[in-house]
Amino acid sequence: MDMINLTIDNRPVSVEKGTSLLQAAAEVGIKIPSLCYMKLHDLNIENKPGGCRVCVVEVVGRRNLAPACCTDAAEGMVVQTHSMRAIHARRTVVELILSDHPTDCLKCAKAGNCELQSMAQHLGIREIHFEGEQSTFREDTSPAIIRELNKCIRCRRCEMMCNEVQTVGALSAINRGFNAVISPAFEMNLDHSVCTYCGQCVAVCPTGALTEVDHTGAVIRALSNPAKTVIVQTAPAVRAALGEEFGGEPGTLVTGKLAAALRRLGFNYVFDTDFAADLTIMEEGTELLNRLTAYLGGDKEIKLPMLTSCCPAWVKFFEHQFPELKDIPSSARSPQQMFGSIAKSYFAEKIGVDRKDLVVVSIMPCVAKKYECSRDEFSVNGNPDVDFALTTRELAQLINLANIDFNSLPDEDFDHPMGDSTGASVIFGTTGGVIEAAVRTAYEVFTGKKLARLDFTELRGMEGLRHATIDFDGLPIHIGIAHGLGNARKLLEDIQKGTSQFHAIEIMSCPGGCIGGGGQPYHHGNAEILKKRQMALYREDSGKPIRKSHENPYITKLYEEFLGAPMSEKSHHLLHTEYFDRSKK
Amino acid sequence: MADYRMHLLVCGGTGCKSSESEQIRDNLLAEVERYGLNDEVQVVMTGCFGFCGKGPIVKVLPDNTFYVLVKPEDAATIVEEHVVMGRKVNDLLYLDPESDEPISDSKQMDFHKKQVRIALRNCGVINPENIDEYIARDGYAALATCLSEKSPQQVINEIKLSGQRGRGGGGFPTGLKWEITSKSQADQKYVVCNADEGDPGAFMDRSILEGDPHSVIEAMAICGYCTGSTKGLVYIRAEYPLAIQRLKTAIHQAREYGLLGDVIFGTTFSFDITLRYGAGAFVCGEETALIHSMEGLRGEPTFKPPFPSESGYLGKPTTVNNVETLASIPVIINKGAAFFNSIGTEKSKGTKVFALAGKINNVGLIEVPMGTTLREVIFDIGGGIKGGKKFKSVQTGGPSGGCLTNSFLDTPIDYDNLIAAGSMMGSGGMIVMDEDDCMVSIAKFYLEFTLDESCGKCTPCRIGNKRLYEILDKITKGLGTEEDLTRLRSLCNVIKDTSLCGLGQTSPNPILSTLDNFYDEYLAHVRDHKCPAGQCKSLVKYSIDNEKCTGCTLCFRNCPVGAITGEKRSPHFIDNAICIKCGVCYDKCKFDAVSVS
Amino acid sequence: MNKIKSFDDLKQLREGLQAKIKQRNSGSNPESIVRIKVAMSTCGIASGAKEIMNFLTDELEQQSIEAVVTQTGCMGYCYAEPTIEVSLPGKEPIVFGDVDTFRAAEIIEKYIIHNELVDGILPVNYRTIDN
Amino acid sequence: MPKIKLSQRTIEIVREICASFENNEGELINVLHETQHKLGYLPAEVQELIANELNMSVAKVYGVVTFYSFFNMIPQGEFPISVCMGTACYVRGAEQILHEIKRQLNIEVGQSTPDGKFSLNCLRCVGACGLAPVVMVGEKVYGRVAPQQVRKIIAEYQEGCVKPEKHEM
Repeated sequence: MDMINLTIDNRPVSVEKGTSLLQAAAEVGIKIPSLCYMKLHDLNIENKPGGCRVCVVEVVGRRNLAPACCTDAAEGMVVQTHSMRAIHARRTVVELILSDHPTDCLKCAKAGNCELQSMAQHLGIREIHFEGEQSTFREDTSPAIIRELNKCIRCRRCEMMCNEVQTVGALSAINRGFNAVISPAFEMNLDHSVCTYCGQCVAVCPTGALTEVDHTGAVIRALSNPAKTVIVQTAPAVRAALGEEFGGEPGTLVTGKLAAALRRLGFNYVFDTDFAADLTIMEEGTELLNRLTAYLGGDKEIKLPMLTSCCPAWVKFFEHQFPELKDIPSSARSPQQMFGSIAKSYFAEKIGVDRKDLVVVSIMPCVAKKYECSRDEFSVNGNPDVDFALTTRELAQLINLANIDFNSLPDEDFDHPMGDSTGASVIFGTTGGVIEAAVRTAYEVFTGKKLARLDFTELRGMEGLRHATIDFDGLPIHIGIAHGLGNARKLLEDIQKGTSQFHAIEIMSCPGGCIGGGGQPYHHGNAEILKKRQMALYREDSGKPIRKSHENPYITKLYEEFLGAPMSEKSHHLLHTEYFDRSKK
Repeated sequence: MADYRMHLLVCGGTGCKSSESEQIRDNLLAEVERYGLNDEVQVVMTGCFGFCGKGPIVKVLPDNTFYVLVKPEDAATIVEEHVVMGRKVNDLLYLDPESDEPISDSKQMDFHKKQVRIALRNCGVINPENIDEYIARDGYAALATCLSEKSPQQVINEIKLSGQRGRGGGGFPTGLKWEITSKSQADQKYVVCNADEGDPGAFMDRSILEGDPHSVIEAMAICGYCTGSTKGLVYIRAEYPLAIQRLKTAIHQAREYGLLGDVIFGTTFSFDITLRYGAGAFVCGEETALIHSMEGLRGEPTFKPPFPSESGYLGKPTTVNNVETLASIPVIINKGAAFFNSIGTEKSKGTKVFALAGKINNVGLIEVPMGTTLREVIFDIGGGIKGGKKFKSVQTGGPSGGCLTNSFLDTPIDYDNLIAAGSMMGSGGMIVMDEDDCMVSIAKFYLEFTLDESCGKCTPCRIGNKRLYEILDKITKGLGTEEDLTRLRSLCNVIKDTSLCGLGQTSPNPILSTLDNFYDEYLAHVRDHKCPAGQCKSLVKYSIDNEKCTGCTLCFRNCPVGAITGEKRSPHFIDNAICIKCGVCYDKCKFDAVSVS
Repeated sequence: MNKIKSFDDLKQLREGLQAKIKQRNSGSNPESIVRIKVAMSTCGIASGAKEIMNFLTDELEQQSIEAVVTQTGCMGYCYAEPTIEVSLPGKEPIVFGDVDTFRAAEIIEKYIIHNELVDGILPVNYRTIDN
Repeated sequence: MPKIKLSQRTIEIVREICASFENNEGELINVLHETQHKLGYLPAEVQELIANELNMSVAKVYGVVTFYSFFNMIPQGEFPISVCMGTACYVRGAEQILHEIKRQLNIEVGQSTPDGKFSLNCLRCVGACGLAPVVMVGEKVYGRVAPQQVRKIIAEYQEGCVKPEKHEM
């Protein structure tokens, strides 16, 4: 390996060839500030437009300052990261950004979490020496995401996520010069675009330019309405991340405190989306086995692979981009919607409440879930199955608002019956988890044998595209896994070309799966956080007494009392859905 | 019927006219008549000889005698001695500055050397749509020589030896650029001709492509041979339809002759050229932006390295050369590196084409050896300032360059001198300004251009230039303060220091150079709220002098907004509330009654 | 059009072309004729060079003056567009600036027919690499 | 932006253009040039069609269209007037010319007259600096224009000139 020797702030540094100055400095504990640069190591995601110019440093002998993110270390280089010239330039650049930025930090959704605000603080900016025209873009509100472009600093992270990682192509840089900004085509609103609401743009936005639609107010109103019974479900990935909002270490599981907090917020029943995830496995797993059996039996009408359908952004993605494949994904609704549907039928009946007086709130790591619950097909006579979807961040907001000291809460359990779940459902929150849960059930149902081991490590990991073959008692089942829509696209193109070898494919839109969802606490570019959340979910799984969905007694009971059997007519009506061609072709 | 045996040409250029060349002509005519030679000798006025420092000039044909510093009273001597007696008037001959000897035949005079046409050698000489005329003037011989007699490295060495540097602005050595691409390993490499001439006030590349497209084609093929590329692309402004058409015709003809395509000159070398069109973005003159634009993307620059020579178009090694650079290549091969190297200064070799424009008499395209002074260009070749006004400043390098004053007039032009003077070579636009031009407004004009053309990718260029413009706007409106001047300079320096590409790194140059060279003018704006040149509309007021106004109504009739009132034959009056300060009244008044304050 | 297959092909073609030009230019040659070049760059065309070219062609034909009128690129005298260069057999080419149809007629009448110069000649003030 | 429905003929024209560049995403700028040449401008619907044909996101197409000043999203006037704002023209009074045209037509830069006859734009240098200041009406170049001439130039076109041939959307 070629090593490069250089000096940074008078300290000798030795790094591999091809290392940037930013990275080289970090290796000796010198943290050069930067705004646009972002790297998620394990996910192979890097944003390096070299645009913000905050990371400029002085390189002796060079005419101008060098952007540390883009400049590679070179032999004998002498770098000053805090010379007067560099500091002056850095502060001027940040002041320039601030001169075209609203200074309404006190009431900004991103206050306290804003990288620009931290930068101004970090550089000790107390005065903005420049004034002049500011951008005046129209605010755009969609079912899930709000764009306030006056707060945009043109870091291009959202554009990179939307185009390179997700290959959605809803956003692009438009115009030029002072008017350049990131926008959908024709500066239309996001809801007129191909946006999937995956929320990865929100997840990486350093400022308040991209945020989720705030539903906390509506939830507070529902909670304080005595005529309403308000129940809540919380998605698997939430428990592995919520703690971060209260200063916890990433990867801390806060399942018990989460249930306690929700109860204190005044929800009448505190349930778990995991219950619906187990239900999803029953439906989706059965569908897979049916399709597989028919396929192996030579039925030419049956198409494989079957694709998972839990992720609403993924659903919208193929509806826009691969409408001709809309018969391939499982028809099973997502756990959030299965929960809503069962809650407003089975459970409403059970407690004797009219669905109109039952409010279902979900806590999700996701912003697309806000959109999903607003889809027409998920409501009955105008009454949605799920009324409001809050992100993990919004829940934290709500907890703070209710004066709850989260960290001192006791651990509590979810309520019966829809709060009971298995280990299989917990891992729904990470890439590979849904398919692993499905394999646990499908194997046992298909072969009639008990699994010797439950940890399918071959399905786990962080690589964007993975595949594994599981031996179903002599029948090799080929499984594909993709997270990040760009990776999903590759698998879909194979299917289009007819070269796909898989029987089943799991797709999650967000890098890492739901743990890296657009509604999770901000990772600020630190991929380690995602890994720790993932480990937390696997920990929770292995600690569960029941780890296979079909063994969830409450699920068994649900089928006995209400649904009949998986894929029954009632199941079809309540738990399955259809997809639409949203392309303009 | 007259059959003239002799012609007396009197320079009618503006410079000479002001030194009584009309009187000289009249006197010559009278003398010719006195000798009864009207049918034998003709006296005519010509355009500018471009030797204004020694004007007025009289040239005698057919013997090419060149008389300098001629006075009206010399007419008699010239006719008597030269025309009648056939003896040259020694006192009026031009003295060779080195030997101090009089030169009688103007073909021997060094003033012809003021302009040496290498890149422009065929412009205005051949029919650009006829390849035969190009071939008759040694066209494609350089390519043939390279292919049949030299190895790629030998050709590169020749180019390196010639000392040629890129004419697009940066001045990177051409040979070195080619060498880097030639040493890069790749299955495909590209040669790109940058014909996205965007500097306002520059039209050299357009003229070359319109006048001599084959020279560029030939050079691209030579570059392809040297670097191992088989594909050439010309990135040309869509705003140049004629150049595009001529280039297309030329490419077609070259293909017909087998000079483009496969097996060129019977060798294994293949090369062909396609066109890509710019779409109105100045920043695409920057190599990386240009390449992105050719790939169908927004023309946003990216950080270098990697340089296009290593990773360019479609990620392949790409040599990007400017039109003028390429047009000189065949000459370097045909005449040898030593020929090219013998012209110019120590670090800048060869000639440079300039587009002379602005308040100058001989607006036009010129080509001078590197090292020629600005004075020679402006006063000798350019014929001085229009309308007899005073020279104030010359702007080189377009929006990346600076405004130079009187004190730089004797600076020899080359890459390094211009940078040292706070400007730059740029692509070769040279705009001359006179006393009526407000330098703050000029700086503002360039900033407005940069603002319009900034891609918006990096902060300093996107917001910084906007703020610079706003400060300048404030100053031209009389609302600036001295503190603004400090802030202006400080921000300029940061923008230069931190911008992503050449556009931003040089965009403050027009401000910095005017701050350096015309600080008093800035001070007048911020301290006294006055615009000395009378150009800043908010700071000027037009008024009519009651004493001088004759009531001719000319101003009244020409005022576009009806701001002038008054009865016929009595003094007129300007209503400043309506006046848009267009200055028409000032220009029109024959009695000097309109004044600007 | 024949393909040029080698350096020798090119040389041969060049020599042929050069000989032809030389012959056309020499004053002693009976076949030599008047040649006019019109600067047809963007500036020239914008100032009316095309009209001048048409005018010259038509006018010369009407007056039965044997001449070749061709286009060429920018001569560099942008301040004096449209610009034309007239070569009479055996004489040095002369450049005329600011040529409108009136002046074009004058040039034919005075210079081409009667070898009489008209005001407004543009003296060539540059060298090319040939000299 | 008013919605327009593309005629079948227009759709065919655009498809043909895309096909002539092998529906290659990298040829986007050439496709846009050719399309604008044929249709006069590039409305949203045409951009969507191009995006579809080249299999790329319409946001990217729009990003490119808005980056380059040569591309128009609104129909140009029958006689597009462009004022050169290059340096040479600027120092020779292009601003006054522009001002006068704005006044005469009562429109701002980037707008068209209500009757659709004229539209007004600024250009960067057209390279005819010798003729500064320069105004172009369509392809015709007017050099050494004085503010007083503006009225005359506009009048040339106001009096029933032939309508330029243009494909209707």
